[in-house]
Amino acid sequence: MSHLLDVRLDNFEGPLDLLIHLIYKNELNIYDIPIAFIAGQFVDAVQEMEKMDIEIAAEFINMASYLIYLKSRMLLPKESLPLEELDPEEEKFILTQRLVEYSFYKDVAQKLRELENDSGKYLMRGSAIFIERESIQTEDPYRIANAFFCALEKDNEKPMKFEKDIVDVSDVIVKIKALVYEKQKLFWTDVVKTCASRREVVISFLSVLELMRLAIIRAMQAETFGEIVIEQIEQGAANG
Amino acid sequence: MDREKKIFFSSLFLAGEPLDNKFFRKILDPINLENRLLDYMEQFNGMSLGIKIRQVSGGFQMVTDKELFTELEPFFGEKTETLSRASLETAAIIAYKQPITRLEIDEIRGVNSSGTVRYLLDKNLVKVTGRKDVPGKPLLYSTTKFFLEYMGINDISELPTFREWQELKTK
Amino acid sequence: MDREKKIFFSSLFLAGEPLDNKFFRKILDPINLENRLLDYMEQFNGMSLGIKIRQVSGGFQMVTDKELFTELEPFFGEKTETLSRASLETAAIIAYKQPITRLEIDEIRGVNSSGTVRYLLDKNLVKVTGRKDVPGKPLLYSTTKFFLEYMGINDISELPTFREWQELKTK
Repeated sequence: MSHLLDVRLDNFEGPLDLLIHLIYKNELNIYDIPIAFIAGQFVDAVQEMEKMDIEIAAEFINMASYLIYLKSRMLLPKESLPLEELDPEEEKFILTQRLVEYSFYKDVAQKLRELENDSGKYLMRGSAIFIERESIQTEDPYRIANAFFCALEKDNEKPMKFEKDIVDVSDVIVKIKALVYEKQKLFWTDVVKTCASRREVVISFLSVLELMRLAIIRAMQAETFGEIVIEQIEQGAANG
Repeated sequence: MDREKKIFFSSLFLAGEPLDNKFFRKILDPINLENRLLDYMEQFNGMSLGIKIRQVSGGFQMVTDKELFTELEPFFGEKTETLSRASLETAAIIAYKQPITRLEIDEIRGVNSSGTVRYLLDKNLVKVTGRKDVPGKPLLYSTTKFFLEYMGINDISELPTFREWQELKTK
Repeated sequence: MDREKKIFFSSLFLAGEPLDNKFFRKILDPINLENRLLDYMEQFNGMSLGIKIRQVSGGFQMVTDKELFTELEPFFGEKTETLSRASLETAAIIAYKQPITRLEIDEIRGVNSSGTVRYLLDKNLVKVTGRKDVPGKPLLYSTTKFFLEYMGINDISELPTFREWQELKTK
């Protein structure tokens, strides 16, 4: 009896699995199960498990008691059965249906196992490859060569200077003050020469007026449309 | 058209994952497209390059030939555990009976399946697809597109039917 | 050998990125291997599949055919900016003059290049390869293996010479 289970109970997915195992093991016809025989085998298997101190899931106990109940019902004469209960033959039919259905899924699971193994042999790349825009469209050795040799040639040219488009008044005041401190005396046309734009000329003129107001410089014009001379007012000599 | 064929091959090369017909209808002339794609697939596979195009989960995917598995596996194989018997059984039931509730799965298996269903959900092999209109409104489960890809099949209908199985059994 | 060819193709497919000769020597018979690989590459490219094998920085890479760029780009185009003129110029100077210090680059360009050099380092197009034995011991920069791959060349010597560039320019 202890050799009845050649596979441990926890290798079975459930009571239906164990039942199917017993049916195949004893070469029984799944469509006409000898209930008394199978009930005995099933109960033995469960008891064996208990002896081996393996925790038995409630489903196995339920199935064992159901099988015993069904077995006892089948032994009783038909007439003695209460009317509200199912005919034992019908019960057996339902159990058979369940077993057949379950055994179908058991086989499908086996088929899925094969598919899983087979599919696992087709290796695939996990992630998509994105086309690098640059390497496909633009960058090529010629472009690199072009960039390099053009840079070398550019070396001989005077670097182009970009002036700020917006001229700041305070920047211009600082510039004119510096010019005046440096030269003591200069012409307005000298100031104009330092201007990058017409706009800066206008702002320079306003700056000169402002510096005159602050008594930092004085400006004189000898004749109408003549040169304007700008000169520094000596510190202390102011207001003098 | 030759250019179309090249786009088909190169898209599959870049994607790695399966690309479905919807994708190709966007990028190629949709009229009678599927037949042409099947033709291209056959041409490609006929060249025996070690790379194959397979039909899977309702689309096409570029994969390596399985006969090269032993050589390529050490370098490119991912170590993934296979599914347990309980998971396979549960997945099988969901595949055939979808959408199905957990209780209905339990009835067929004769055991509680909540653990395995959760595992399959985690693995993206099954998904929740609604609730059944019965008391308690239990969740309904179906298999995913990834399930098909994982099993390497194009459609659930590729699995044997109950009738086919019975005929085999009674022989 | 046919199987070797298949392994070559399928490895390149799985990797997606370049595989160097060292890799193939591990997986295939190393004797006279490179000649055979070149031969396989030619065979593959001769089939005009829309997928090509190209030689790159001491190895091979499977890529899509350039001519399919417009069709594939909307779906598989990488979302990156192209190199700016400043970066391209700086990369070019480093490529031709390597190893070179930042100051030397600045002198050629006439502007400060610290920003673009940092950008190229980030993009893995250039790398630090030592220090120059002059006062201040400034860092020396060279182009990377990725730079070669990016330009689609095997070796820096494949860049056009001044004479070649002039000829190209005047055409």
